[in-house]
Amino acid sequence: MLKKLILGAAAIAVASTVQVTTSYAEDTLYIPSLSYRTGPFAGAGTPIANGFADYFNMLNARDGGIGGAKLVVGECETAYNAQKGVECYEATKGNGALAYNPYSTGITLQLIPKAPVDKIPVLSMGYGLSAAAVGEKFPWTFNYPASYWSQMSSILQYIDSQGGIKGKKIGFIYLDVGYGKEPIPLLDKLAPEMGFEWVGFPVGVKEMQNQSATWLNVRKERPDWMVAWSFGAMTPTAVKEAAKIRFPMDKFIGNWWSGAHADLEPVGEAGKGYKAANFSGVGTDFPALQDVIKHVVDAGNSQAAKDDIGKVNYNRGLFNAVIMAEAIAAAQKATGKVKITGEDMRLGLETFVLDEARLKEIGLEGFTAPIKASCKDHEGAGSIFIQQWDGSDWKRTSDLIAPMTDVVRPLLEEAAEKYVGEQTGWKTQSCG
Amino acid sequence: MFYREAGQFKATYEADSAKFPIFQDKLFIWFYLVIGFVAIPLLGNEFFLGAIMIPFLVFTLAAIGLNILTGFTGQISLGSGAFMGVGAYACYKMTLAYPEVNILIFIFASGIFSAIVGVFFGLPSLRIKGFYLVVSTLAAQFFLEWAFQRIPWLYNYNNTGAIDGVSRWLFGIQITGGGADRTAQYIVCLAIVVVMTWFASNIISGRIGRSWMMIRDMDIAAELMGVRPLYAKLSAFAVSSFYCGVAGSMMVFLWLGAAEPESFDYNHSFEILFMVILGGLGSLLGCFLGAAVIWILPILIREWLPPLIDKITPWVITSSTADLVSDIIIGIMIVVFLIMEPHGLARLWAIIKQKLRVWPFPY
Amino acid sequence: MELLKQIFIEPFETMYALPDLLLQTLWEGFVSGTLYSLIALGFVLIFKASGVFNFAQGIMVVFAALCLVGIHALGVPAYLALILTLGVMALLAMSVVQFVMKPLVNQPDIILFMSTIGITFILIAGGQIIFGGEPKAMITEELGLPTGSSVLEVSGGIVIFQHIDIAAAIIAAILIAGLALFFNKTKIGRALRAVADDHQAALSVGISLEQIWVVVWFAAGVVALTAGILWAAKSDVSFALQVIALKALPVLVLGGFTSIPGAIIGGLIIGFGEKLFDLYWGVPLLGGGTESWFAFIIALLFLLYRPEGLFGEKLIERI
Amino acid sequence: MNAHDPHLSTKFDDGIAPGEELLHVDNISLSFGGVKAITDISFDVLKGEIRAIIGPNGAGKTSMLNVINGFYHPQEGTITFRGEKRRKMKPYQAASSGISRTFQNVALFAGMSTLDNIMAGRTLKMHKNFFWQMWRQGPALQEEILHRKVVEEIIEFLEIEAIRKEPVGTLPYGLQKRVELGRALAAEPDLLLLDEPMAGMNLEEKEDMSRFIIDVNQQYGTTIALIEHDMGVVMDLADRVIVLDYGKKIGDGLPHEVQSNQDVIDAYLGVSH
Repeated sequence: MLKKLILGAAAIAVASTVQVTTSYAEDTLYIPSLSYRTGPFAGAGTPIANGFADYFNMLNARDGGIGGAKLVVGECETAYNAQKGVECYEATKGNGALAYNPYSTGITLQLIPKAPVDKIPVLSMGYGLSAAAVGEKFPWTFNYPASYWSQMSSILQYIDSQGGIKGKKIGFIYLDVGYGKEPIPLLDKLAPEMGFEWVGFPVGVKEMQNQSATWLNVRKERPDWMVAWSFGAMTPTAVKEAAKIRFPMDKFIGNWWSGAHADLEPVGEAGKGYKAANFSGVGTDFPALQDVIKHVVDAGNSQAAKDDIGKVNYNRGLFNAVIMAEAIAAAQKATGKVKITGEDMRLGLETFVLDEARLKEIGLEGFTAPIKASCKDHEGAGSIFIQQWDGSDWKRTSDLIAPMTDVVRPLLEEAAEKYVGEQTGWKTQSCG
Repeated sequence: MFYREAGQFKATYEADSAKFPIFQDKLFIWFYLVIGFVAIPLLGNEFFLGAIMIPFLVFTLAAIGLNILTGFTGQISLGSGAFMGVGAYACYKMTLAYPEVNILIFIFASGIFSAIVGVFFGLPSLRIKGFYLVVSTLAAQFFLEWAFQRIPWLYNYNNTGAIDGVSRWLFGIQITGGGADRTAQYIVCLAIVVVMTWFASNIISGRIGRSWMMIRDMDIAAELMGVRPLYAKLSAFAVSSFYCGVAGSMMVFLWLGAAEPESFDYNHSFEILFMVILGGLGSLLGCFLGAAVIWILPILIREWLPPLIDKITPWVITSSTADLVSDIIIGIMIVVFLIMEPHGLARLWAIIKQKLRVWPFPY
Repeated sequence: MELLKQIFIEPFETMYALPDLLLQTLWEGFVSGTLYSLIALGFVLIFKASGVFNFAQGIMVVFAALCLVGIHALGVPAYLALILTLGVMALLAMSVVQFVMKPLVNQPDIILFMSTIGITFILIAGGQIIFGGEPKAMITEELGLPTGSSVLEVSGGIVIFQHIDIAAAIIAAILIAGLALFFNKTKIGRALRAVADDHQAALSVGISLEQIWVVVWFAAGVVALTAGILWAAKSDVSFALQVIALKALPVLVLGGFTSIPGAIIGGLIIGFGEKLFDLYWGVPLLGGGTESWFAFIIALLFLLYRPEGLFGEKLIERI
Repeated sequence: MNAHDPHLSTKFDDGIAPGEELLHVDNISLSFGGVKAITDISFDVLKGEIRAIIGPNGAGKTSMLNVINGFYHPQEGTITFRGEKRRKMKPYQAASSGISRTFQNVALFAGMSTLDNIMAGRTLKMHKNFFWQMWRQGPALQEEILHRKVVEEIIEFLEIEAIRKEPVGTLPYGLQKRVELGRALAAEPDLLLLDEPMAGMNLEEKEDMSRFIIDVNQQYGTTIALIEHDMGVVMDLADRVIVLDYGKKIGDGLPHEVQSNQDVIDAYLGVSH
């Protein structure tokens, strides 16, 4: 009885909140932001959410939105928790959400099957399901600018360029969850082709800050290079442990989630020389970032401290917003509408063009590799670069490295086939 | 006054031992069933069904499972999250192997696997009690989490290491997978919970339920009365894990749609224990109340607080602050509640009912 | 046959072939063992004095470290920040006793246990609101803790001793000795032991339960702060750290819930055990990552053999 | 009502005629660690009698009962119950062979009602399996109601109708003792062990309890072994008495014989050995 009273109250409450949140004006575009400013991964989630929101706010302030439509960023806290992710999704999708950027593999996986039903695309930028890069099989899911497998192939090429990979032993230390295990098939595939040997070092989520046994094992195995697929508190701990066993730091490469300022600042000097992949520029020496500082940060409309602007994860969140904005513009152009829907957004995400010229136009020249969206290729096979920690800041040390598309793409297709095969009635598309 | 039982006489023992001996109670139950099965599906939107009602039902079922073990048999367990996982993985493997079989059968069958695992990890309870048992169930929790992570067969060698609620239909309506109908999912959940709550209340009021409570209240005396601890404790572990297992497969197939091993981590075990304690140990009604408070209240705070603060104060709070505030409120509520009514919401409800019975007189 | 060889022969061959690695493993086991002991000690202190199984001990470790770093970030010198943090922990102890323990006196164990989970919620969320959720660096050097390392050469290989690890072991030892002295030699310490034996009896001779509780919660806070500083120096200060504190549970099972020497020996057993097992058995046989459950399974097996722990008292059941 | 109707109104039939030996305890010794609780005790209990065990505090009386119903395992000696000889057994085996008991410090199931507590005594008589219980229709419900009737008879017999649905934890001590007797009776025991059934009672309550004990003994023919401190009660109730002191048997016989036994008088007066 009390239960029903509570439920009754809940029903009224929910009805009223939904009414409140759906009353957006005609000419606004709603962009949900599933952020995590709390929980164990808040260190990454906070700057990402800041960069994401600040770019849209900058567009609002500078250009009056996109195509005349103001952008509304609806932030919903997931605490990196899959259940709260679903809650956020259900709470925000009715507001005219254009696309979801979940920033969590777990939430992404939950949203992938829902996307075609609710007709809202999912943009998991550089995370999520690698196989989603296959546009024919996953019309509603995108992982620009590159999938994990593409990234791994780029990292391996980088290693090859640093004195050859043939005959070398690669240690792969990873967070023992889906995210960390993702590149294993690619390593298995490329090891015989490129002539290296690899050995895996799993680190449990509960053991993120207790890695001494793992690194003892690294000592035992004596790899020539270490590659990390780590996240959150795992990264600084791994770098400290590596320093402890005197592993040559410049032969230790993290992926793009293992190389943020928040990861290495707790390590400081000891991490000097550590490398990480990245796809978005570091620093504020870009006109677009200057605009953000001018229109948003200095105006007091940012949650980020001024020091944090230009750091790795902030810029990544910003880059995510850039892709969203470009897709929105493309969708508006293609449909001729100002207020677009999720379905239009999907079209935009398949047709936008972010080439050198466009990057320069939006004030991000040299910020990242150009992305060419297409129906077939939902990752854009973007290139990455390698950055290095100098004890207090990240410095870019390599040119762009393109992924080995010829190897990665068949693997992606195979994986997509398997995923779709398990689903009954999965809708694919054909790309002309 | 509102709740009058005068004039309601029971002529048979059958009537006396009925679940809802008082007419008003019967009426209310039917009323709630009508609300649950008719009104909510008609009126609720996807957010209400998908983010509030379905999880509420899933957690209620898990809480019933844990309450059978902790509330009725007196064995504290922190492994319920992992037992939910066993159910989910079992259901996933079965429906992939036999896609043509009705998913509902597998949702129930998944409980059997969970029950077997539960019995295995319940064995230490024959030797140890109290917080020592907590540690041994935590061992189950961590070991199973690791197994979900490390045995690729369980997640069908998916690159993501996750399982997903593949699409299945019931009477022509899709109830699992991405295109599933939320309303249908809700009705299936509700039906499962209603039936299993009914089963639970039957078992509890019969011989087996009594033997559990005997073990809980005084295990030595129970043994001297002829209860075999081996059977009583292990059957409680089995039934409890069965419920948790079914709740776990409901969670993946009827609610989340996909799950990583972290979806079954120890935080869930704690969350479910909260629901049981706050709702009331040894009360089925308490499971509903506890799940409602622990699951729904934070959502309401998250949804309401930011606009409210926005309106009545000059400050703006973000959704993340609201989330933290809801955690603090839950924390304070747990403490305050334990101080004020350690027997849980169910006892509070009984007190209210008593007050209603004698209203307008104080007693 | 192959499996038996992997279990019974190969690990020992590896140990023999790489003695430096074995020594390093033992050292790492020892270091984590002392830290586990330290965390377990926090549990034991409170359990002994009040029968409360303090689930919040883990978050107290994080909270204390956060306070220290947070106060230092305001520009307060490190040592002053340390003292202020101790003040915060004392305040926390008093509030917990005043608002939680006192109103809940004489409730069943499980209720008290649940209330500490409530405290955990408040501390986690409160800590994030006050200090923010992002990881922070521990102010190791500012506190005068050593950061370098020394190398010992052993038959062709090297064993590396981090100075912070050595310091950790020494500090843990000093703290434990200090606590032992405090509880054995001071008046309040003896009162505490009286309370642990029998609440009612202690009350009847005029010992103030409230005072004792504040002291033990504060002592547990000090232990938490120490554990927080030492562990965070190895990685960083973040909320993920609280999970490590759960490791204290199997330590407690091994050592017995009320025994201080038990906590120390249990911690060392778990520390040595999990490192050796993971490296020599877990990795080759199970693919590694066994540390998350090894301690718990050991505790479980041990429970079956000896339910009262290494140092617990055997009870004769009566009716 | 069919032939298996478990009605209480007739005497329990266990195939042993009144006056024959029901229980025989042979040379039992029990120790905890190095402490001897019982040393080499032998005695018998005859069908249909009320047998009292008396002795000063710490004489080993409760330990003796605990040995009889399998809670303690003696190091030496055997117990023969209804012709079956054994030394070690589990408590539930004792219960299922027909031994039932009450406890010195009331050991009721505090969270359950009076009705459920007494129903708990019927545990061994109920057999419907889990799946019937789950449905609680047909056979399971019939079984439940059948046993409910028996329990109601006991409730009526002990005059505790008014507290049928009260949780036992809230009852006064005297009533709790009565409920406990009811629970033990519900098992329809061949041998009923009562551990200080009148401890802590006032005179009136003692009289009530004595009446119930005699009624149980006479109406159902139940054999009773009881421990009691109140000598007056023991002399009135018991057919035969055993006296224990420091774990040894120092007297055995009819009440008046025991009363005049010098060892017994010394033990009670505290003469040093």
